[in-house]
Amino acid sequence: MPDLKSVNELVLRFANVNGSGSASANSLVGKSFFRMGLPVGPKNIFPSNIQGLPTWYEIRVSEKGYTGRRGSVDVMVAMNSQTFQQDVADLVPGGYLLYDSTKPLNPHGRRDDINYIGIPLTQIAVSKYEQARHRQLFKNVIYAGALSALLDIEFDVLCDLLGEQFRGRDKIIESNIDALQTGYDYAKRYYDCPLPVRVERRELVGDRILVDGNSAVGLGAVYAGATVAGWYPITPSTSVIDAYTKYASKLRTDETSGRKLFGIAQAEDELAAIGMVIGANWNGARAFTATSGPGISLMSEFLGLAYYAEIPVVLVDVQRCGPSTGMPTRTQQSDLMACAYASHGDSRHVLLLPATPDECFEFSMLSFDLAERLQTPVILVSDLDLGMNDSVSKPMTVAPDYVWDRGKVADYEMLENGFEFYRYLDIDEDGIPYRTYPGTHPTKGAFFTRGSGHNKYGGYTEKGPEYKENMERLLGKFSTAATLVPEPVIEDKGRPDAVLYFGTTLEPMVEAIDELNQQGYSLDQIRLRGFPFSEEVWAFINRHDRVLVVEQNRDAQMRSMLMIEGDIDPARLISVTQYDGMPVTAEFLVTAITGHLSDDPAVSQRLSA
Amino acid sequence: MPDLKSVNELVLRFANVNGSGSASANSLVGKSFFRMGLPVGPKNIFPSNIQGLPTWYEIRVSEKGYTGRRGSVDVMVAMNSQTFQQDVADLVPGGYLLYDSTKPLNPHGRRDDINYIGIPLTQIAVSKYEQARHRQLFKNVIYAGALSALLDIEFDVLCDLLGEQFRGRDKIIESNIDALQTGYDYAKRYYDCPLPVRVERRELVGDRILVDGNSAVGLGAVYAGATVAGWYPITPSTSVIDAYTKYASKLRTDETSGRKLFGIAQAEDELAAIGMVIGANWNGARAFTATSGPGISLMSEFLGLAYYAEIPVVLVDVQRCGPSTGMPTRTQQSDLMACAYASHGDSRHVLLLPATPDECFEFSMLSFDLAERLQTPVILVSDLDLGMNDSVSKPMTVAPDYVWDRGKVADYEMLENGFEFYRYLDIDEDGIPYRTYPGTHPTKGAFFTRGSGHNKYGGYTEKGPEYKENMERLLGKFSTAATLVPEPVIEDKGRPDAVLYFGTTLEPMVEAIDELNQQGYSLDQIRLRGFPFSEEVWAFINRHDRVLVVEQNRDAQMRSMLMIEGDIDPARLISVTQYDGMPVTAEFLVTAITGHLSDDPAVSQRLSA
Amino acid sequence: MSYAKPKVAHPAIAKNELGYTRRDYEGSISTLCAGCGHDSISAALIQACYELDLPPHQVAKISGIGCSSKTPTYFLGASHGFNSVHGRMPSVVTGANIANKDLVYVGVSGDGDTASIGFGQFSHIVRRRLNMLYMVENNGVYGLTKGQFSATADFGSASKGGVPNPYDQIDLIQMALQLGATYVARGFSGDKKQLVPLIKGALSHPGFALIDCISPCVTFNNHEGSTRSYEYVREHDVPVVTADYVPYAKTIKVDYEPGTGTSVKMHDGSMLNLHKLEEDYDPYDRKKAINYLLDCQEQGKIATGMLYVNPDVTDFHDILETVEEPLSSLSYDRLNPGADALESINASFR
Amino acid sequence: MSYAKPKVAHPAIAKNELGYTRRDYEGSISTLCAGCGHDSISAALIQACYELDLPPHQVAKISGIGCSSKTPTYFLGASHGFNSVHGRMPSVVTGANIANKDLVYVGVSGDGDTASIGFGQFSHIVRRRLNMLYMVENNGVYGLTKGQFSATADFGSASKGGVPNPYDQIDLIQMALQLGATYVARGFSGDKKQLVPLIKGALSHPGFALIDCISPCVTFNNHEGSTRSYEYVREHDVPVVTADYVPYAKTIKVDYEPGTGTSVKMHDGSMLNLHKLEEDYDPYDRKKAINYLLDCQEQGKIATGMLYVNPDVTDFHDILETVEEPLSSLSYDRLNPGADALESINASFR
Ligand SMILES: Cc1ncc(C[n+]2csc(CCOP(=O)(O)OP(=O)(O)O)c2C)c(N)n1
Ligand SMILES: Cc1ncc(C[n+]2csc(CCOP(=O)(O)OP(=O)(O)O)c2C)c(N)n1
Ligand code: SF4
Ligand code: SF4
Ligand SMILES: [Mg+2]
Ligand SMILES: [Mg+2]
Repeated sequence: MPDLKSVNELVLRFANVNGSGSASANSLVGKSFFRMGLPVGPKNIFPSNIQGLPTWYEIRVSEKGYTGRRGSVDVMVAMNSQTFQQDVADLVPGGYLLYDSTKPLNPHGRRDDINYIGIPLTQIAVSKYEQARHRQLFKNVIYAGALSALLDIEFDVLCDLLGEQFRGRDKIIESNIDALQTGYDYAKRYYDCPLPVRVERRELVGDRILVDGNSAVGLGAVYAGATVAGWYPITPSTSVIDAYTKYASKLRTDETSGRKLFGIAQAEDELAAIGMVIGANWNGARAFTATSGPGISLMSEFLGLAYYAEIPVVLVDVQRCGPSTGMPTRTQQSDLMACAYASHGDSRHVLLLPATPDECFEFSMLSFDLAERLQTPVILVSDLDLGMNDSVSKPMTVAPDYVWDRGKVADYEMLENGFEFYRYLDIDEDGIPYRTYPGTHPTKGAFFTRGSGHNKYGGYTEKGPEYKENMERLLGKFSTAATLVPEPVIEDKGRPDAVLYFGTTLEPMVEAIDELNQQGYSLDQIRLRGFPFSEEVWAFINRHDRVLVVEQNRDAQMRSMLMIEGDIDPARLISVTQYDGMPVTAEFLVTAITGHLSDDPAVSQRLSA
Repeated sequence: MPDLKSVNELVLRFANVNGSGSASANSLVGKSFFRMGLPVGPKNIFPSNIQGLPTWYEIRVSEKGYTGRRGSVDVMVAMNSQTFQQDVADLVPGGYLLYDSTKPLNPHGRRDDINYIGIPLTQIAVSKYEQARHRQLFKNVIYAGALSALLDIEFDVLCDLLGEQFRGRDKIIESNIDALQTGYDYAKRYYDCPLPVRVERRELVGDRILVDGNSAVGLGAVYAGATVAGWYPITPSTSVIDAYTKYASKLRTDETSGRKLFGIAQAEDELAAIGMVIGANWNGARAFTATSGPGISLMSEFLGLAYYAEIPVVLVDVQRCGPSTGMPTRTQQSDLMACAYASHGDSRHVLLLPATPDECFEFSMLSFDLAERLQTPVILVSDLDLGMNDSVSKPMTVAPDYVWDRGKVADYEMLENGFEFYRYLDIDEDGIPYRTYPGTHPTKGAFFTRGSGHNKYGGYTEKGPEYKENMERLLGKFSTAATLVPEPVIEDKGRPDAVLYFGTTLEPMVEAIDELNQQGYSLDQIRLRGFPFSEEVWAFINRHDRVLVVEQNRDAQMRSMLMIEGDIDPARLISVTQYDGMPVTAEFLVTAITGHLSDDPAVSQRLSA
Repeated sequence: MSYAKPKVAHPAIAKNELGYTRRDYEGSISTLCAGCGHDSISAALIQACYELDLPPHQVAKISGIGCSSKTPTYFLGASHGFNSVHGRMPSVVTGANIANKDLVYVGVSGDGDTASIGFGQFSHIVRRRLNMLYMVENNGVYGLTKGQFSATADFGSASKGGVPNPYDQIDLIQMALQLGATYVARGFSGDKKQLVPLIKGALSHPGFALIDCISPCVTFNNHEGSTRSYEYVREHDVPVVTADYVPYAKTIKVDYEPGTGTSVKMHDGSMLNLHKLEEDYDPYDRKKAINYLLDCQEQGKIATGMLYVNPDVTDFHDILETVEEPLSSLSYDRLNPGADALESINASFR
Repeated sequence: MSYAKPKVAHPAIAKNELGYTRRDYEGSISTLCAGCGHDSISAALIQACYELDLPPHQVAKISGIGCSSKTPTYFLGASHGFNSVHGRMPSVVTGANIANKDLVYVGVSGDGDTASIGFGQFSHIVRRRLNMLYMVENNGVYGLTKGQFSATADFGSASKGGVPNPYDQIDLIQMALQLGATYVARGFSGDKKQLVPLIKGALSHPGFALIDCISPCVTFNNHEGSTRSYEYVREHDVPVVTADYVPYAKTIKVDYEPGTGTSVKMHDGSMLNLHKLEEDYDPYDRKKAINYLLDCQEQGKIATGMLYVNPDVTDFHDILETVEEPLSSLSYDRLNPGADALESINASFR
């Protein structure tokens, strides 16, 4: 039996059937680690159906702070007979398998290099509970209790969490704690507790929070002053709107009248959703929508209109695994080009690329400021992994002196005082014209918005030079955008090679970089956070011999965009892609990066020196 | 007065009001040059409305064979008072202005360097005809007659054309000829005929035809055996379906039953149009649709489905000036990226890029073969200039031994004889699996088509490795596609620099290259005809120091695609773009190309040597 | 290219209560075909707004794509207008309306725009009970793309000569009634006397108002087989090819009494059997309206007038439960929940 | 992940006229929630096809996206199936049908798929009179995306406790009647005795047949305010958070006589007032059907049964005037107009 020992460095995975009510027990365990002051990275791996199919919940605990996926399992709670064989196989040698021993295990396929921890969960539940529903549900709580003993999770932490969750409903709290205790006691009694793989309280999370990206985006929209949302349900973006609805209802209901300071319309489809957003923004409200892959395709005609007619739009794309319906409950970063160049004709859009929940919150707010400043669609490009999984994150904050930026709007006073308003005239040489809200002034400032050819005065045109002048200004505006999107996060120590990445590659990259350093590969880093790319991005790339572009799609879309936008010699952009639908792991990154680097004679030399 | 003199090298432009019935008279004149054995390039420049706005018809006659736009006017028929000033301004010094002298000309803005040819058209028409409609319509025929005298167009040719057009309706023919004669006589009597700018019969067109690209595409679909069309009206693609309807009705109606060997459905929108095409192709018919910019955006979700579920689709995109509604009656090549990478997720599509009507015909047929061979969407990317204007073209031909290629289809016999059918299995290592048509066999060969995750056996999957294996095969299939699309047309004499272009840039490029040669710039040439790019394309580019990529869009989309797909160093790809909505001119090309080349010290040296 | 009209001052010109002249409600000069029914609708809109004393800048005009959808440029030049994309006006006006409940919304659409590509959006905006005038300028064809049949084609089929349109038409009025619209009327562009009051009623109605306005396309009324159609004329009468010839046409006008019918000769020579509702027609009974329309359909009559109205309306904002003020007018102070609230949310994630 | 069923040979099993057993009409094992109404509809489809002696491979099953749209995997495993994109089944089946008129088309959709995103396509396929069975598995919610209201929500609103759905529901039956459908029926998934004959009738009908089949979603019947809703249970009864708990549910079944009503208790405790058409109900009168439905609506009753049928149908292929043979079966020889025709076309362009 291989010897597996670790404190505060482990991967715990639960294998369940969906619809069985396991998610709450599993996330209770997940959160308990966090409460013990430990960085934690839970991942929910669920099927695209409602009940009866395999689902997994994987928790990475790491006092080193490596909260990305690691790629193997130390402790497996195997509750799904359909996937049992595979679940057993996924354990590292020396790992621990917690299973329901009510029925004897099939001796076929038994591994000698792992530890079996049988607990007769069904039997216990049947003997303790009468209702089928209770038996089913408490089974989950019982194994959570057993884990408390096995992994040394502080029992009080679990009780506290339950207490907070069901505050005021003492009977529920009691019965849950009782189930926890049952599991705890059983494990204590029959197994050496804690296991050599276990946790211990630390003070490593400080004021951090454990939150999913979609909640942060939805809350960001509330704090940005968004008042209108039009949307259509689609996994994994639905919870952005759910969060907006929840927080807006709580924080934005007029206390005296009980009426709402926001309006949310569930549209009949994505075309209508973005149409509403365009109408509302045109009319002076901050409005947004959220969708995923298929929605982006459907919205592309309207995105072109908003680009060309210069209407602010905030669109959240929580990417999932494409193409087409693809694997809707798996993650990917594969809508980049579809977003950046959405719509026919020459059109291009501003993208924000958050990597953490606090960035989700910050960029969500920023997207409204930028959309109104630039009068164009801003697409917040998140993904399922960031959006639907909890991550440890800095708290969400708003600068105390924050005021929203509504961009260039000619109001009644300006018009009254002689401001000469022409809708598409570039008076500030930043490519951004003034707009007016409908209804502003009885005689001045009205203009006609159209997706057809127009000149700088806002008039209809079919004249080539007028059309072209306007299109060129739009290019200028895009250059302005490059100065306004969030700057990349850079670590540059003058090394010859670098990695470039964005979004949810961050977590595993932190770990991979450390590992690479240990192996003697030392790399500069740049994490992109916005598109169009800023001067800093180009300067960084130009300072380096080779840049490994890491992304979670097949076609190296980000690398393509770098080439297109920056005329970068492709020889200097090495592509590293992972796109099987699972969040990328540090292990994969290390292997892929060393594979590329060790091909290079210069690097081999450096390494051997 | 500058001396303008030329035989068979001229630009004649008509300025009219749309809805006034001028188009037929103008195209009569256009066709008469062609009948006189002269290469001719007519361009219709029309507004996006139905009646009352300015419209132009421009005819380039060139015995040198330069049928692209030249960029200035020798003879102007100025029938539109709204645009009169501008029309006068567009004439070259020494040019001729034919105008209606019924009312005196405004002396203001009179040019001294052009020749005024006044004909009291309205007055003549009023005196000759009673009905308002006849007055309006015959005015156009009268100026055509005058042009016959002025430019030395053979009067018989005009009469023949009318005779063919109205065969059997002698009175109509008579009255038209009478009107022609009236104009002819007036010009002869009051002006020195012919002008120094004139035409003369040659034998330069051989068996060529004068046809618009959309007709050729529609006819190609008939000859390809397409039986189903789903479509939605949009300028400038509507006439593709009109042509298909016309030719299919004529050539594909069952003689005995009077019933049709095709089915055309006008859909409620573009989503439905492509949905129909997907359904019909899935079910074993050859089906296609045609659209323009906004339709491409709307079709992108379905295109992703067809890519991923591997369903043949033939889609004709007749590009117009974007973004959004843009200038719907102006031309552009700006849907390239929207087509090549349509849809969210990692998806990419095969494009065919015709430049002439005969290629429209040939590629239209080919697109069905390729779509079925590759089981994927094939997009025929045309444009308004090619699609709606007549061009001199080789005749449309089908190889005598042509048989359609239905691709890999397992039929009843194969299944019966033990062919082991799995929908997405790559048994030939070309990335292309077998398919079956619904209803083929009672027990074998049925499969389930889905846009969600699937494995090579056609089963649903959410497993990363299975998903990935299939996605990688699709990449392999795309490589196969690169060997099947039409090869580029190359002229390579080992020069260091080259131009790369495609589509309707061909006509002006022929002229520009000659002009560049005269100026001492000598360039190799490659005209792309398909995407993905073949080995020949890469080899050509790699053989050259610098390649000027010429395209009719703002964002250098083709250059981007070359960089993305071929990892070409951008420093070697010089962008030349023209995108004001008008077909590009030789003059523009020469200026732009010499501008780029003379920047280059190496070239300057070669030139001065 | 819409040419600005010369604004000449007429000192003695009539003004409405707000002091606006009729001219203040006009727009750019139309670029539609001479005689197009759509222009008459624009004129009726101008008159209705003038007579209702609406401040022009408090109106928002939103349309899709088509000849009809171009018309917002031709009326209310002092209003903001939005010519969006084909078939999607309803969603744009929905968003606009949520943002600012205080403007008056005029949605203009065509029959292709509404009954073909836009039929989903049309249906759903009815369900949402948006406070707006939804004007369909219904000519039974796709004007701007040159004359294909639309899904409302054949509203005049009973009397049209040749081959009937093989598809059943979509009757937008019946649809709207089924979908719960609270103001449903059919007008005829040429009947200003009837149309202006219908528009005024619609603009005054505090909920969703549909006017399905029959509006002859003078240029593409080329139903196959019609003896006066464009195709026919091209083949038989006009002495040269006229691929682009639009004969000069007069605007069709009618004037007849409530409770009576009139046959209108269309530009293609076909007849339209209009039937104006009786003066005692009860527009408050939805079921009766549905049956009335079914009867008319059987008899080949086209009922015009105020077919159904329910003054007791729910507006979308009632459903959304929004505050009194337009959302677009709320200051950041009112919208910002503040740092304390944020801190307690952060705490909930610890 | 749909698991193949073990195919065990039952030698004595019953066979239909074609020699197929019922098993030959089955599909993969369902991955829907236990008790989902959609599974009952699959079972009814299996039974109907079996009893009609349809060769399974001559059926094409086409769907959109949703729990309902997944079901084509769960019946007729020997048929080709196509799970396309959300809301666009009608266009795919239209194309398929034009290509090959000889197959039997079963289109499966959900209420979200049909009445929301797909409402335009739904309406237009009715207009086109496509020969098919269009089955809407109508549960009033978006099942697969976890329980948002759909546009048909509240078909049982009269009896549901709390806050009513503020939106008017779209009644697909009324819509189809207005749009000219020739076979219009409403079923209830739990009433197999009624549903199987309705399906058989629809499959035998030579034109467009709509079955709007009420099909309870056992998991997301969480209408706010309902005392037995998922939300309610979560808050009040179940002793742990159950974000993903789907309680085991039995399939709802009913069995009652024509001309009578029955109240069905849904999984959320709400009641559905079904009313089975009288045996002497005349399904040949469209106007009567429309009025009957309006009456039922007023009375809060849901009429089930064969509401309207017109045996005298036009099929889309009559409109298209296609040849007898399926277009997909025509050889290139028949389709190729030949070189001479091409040469004369070339000549026409000289
Ligand atoms: C997505 C899209 N598809 C097609 C078109 C082309 N198009 C422009 S107007 C129009 C039809 C207009 O018909 P209708 O709404 O009846 O307006 P009308 O011109 O008859 O007033 C079409 C199909 C378009 N602009 N956008
Ligand atoms: C374009 C697009 N938008 C949204 C979705 C997400 N989605 C999947 S199923 C569904 C709703 C399904 O509801 P319904 O048709 O009623 O089927 P049910 O699951 O209730 O049977 C939605 C919105 C999608 N797949 N595609
Ligand atoms: S084409 Fe028809 S609808 Fe369009 S402007 Fe002319 S008359 Fe009006
Ligand atoms: S969620 Fe509802 S509709 Fe979907 S499978 Fe479960 S019970 Fe059926
Ligand atoms: Mg119309
Ligand atoms: Mg549903």
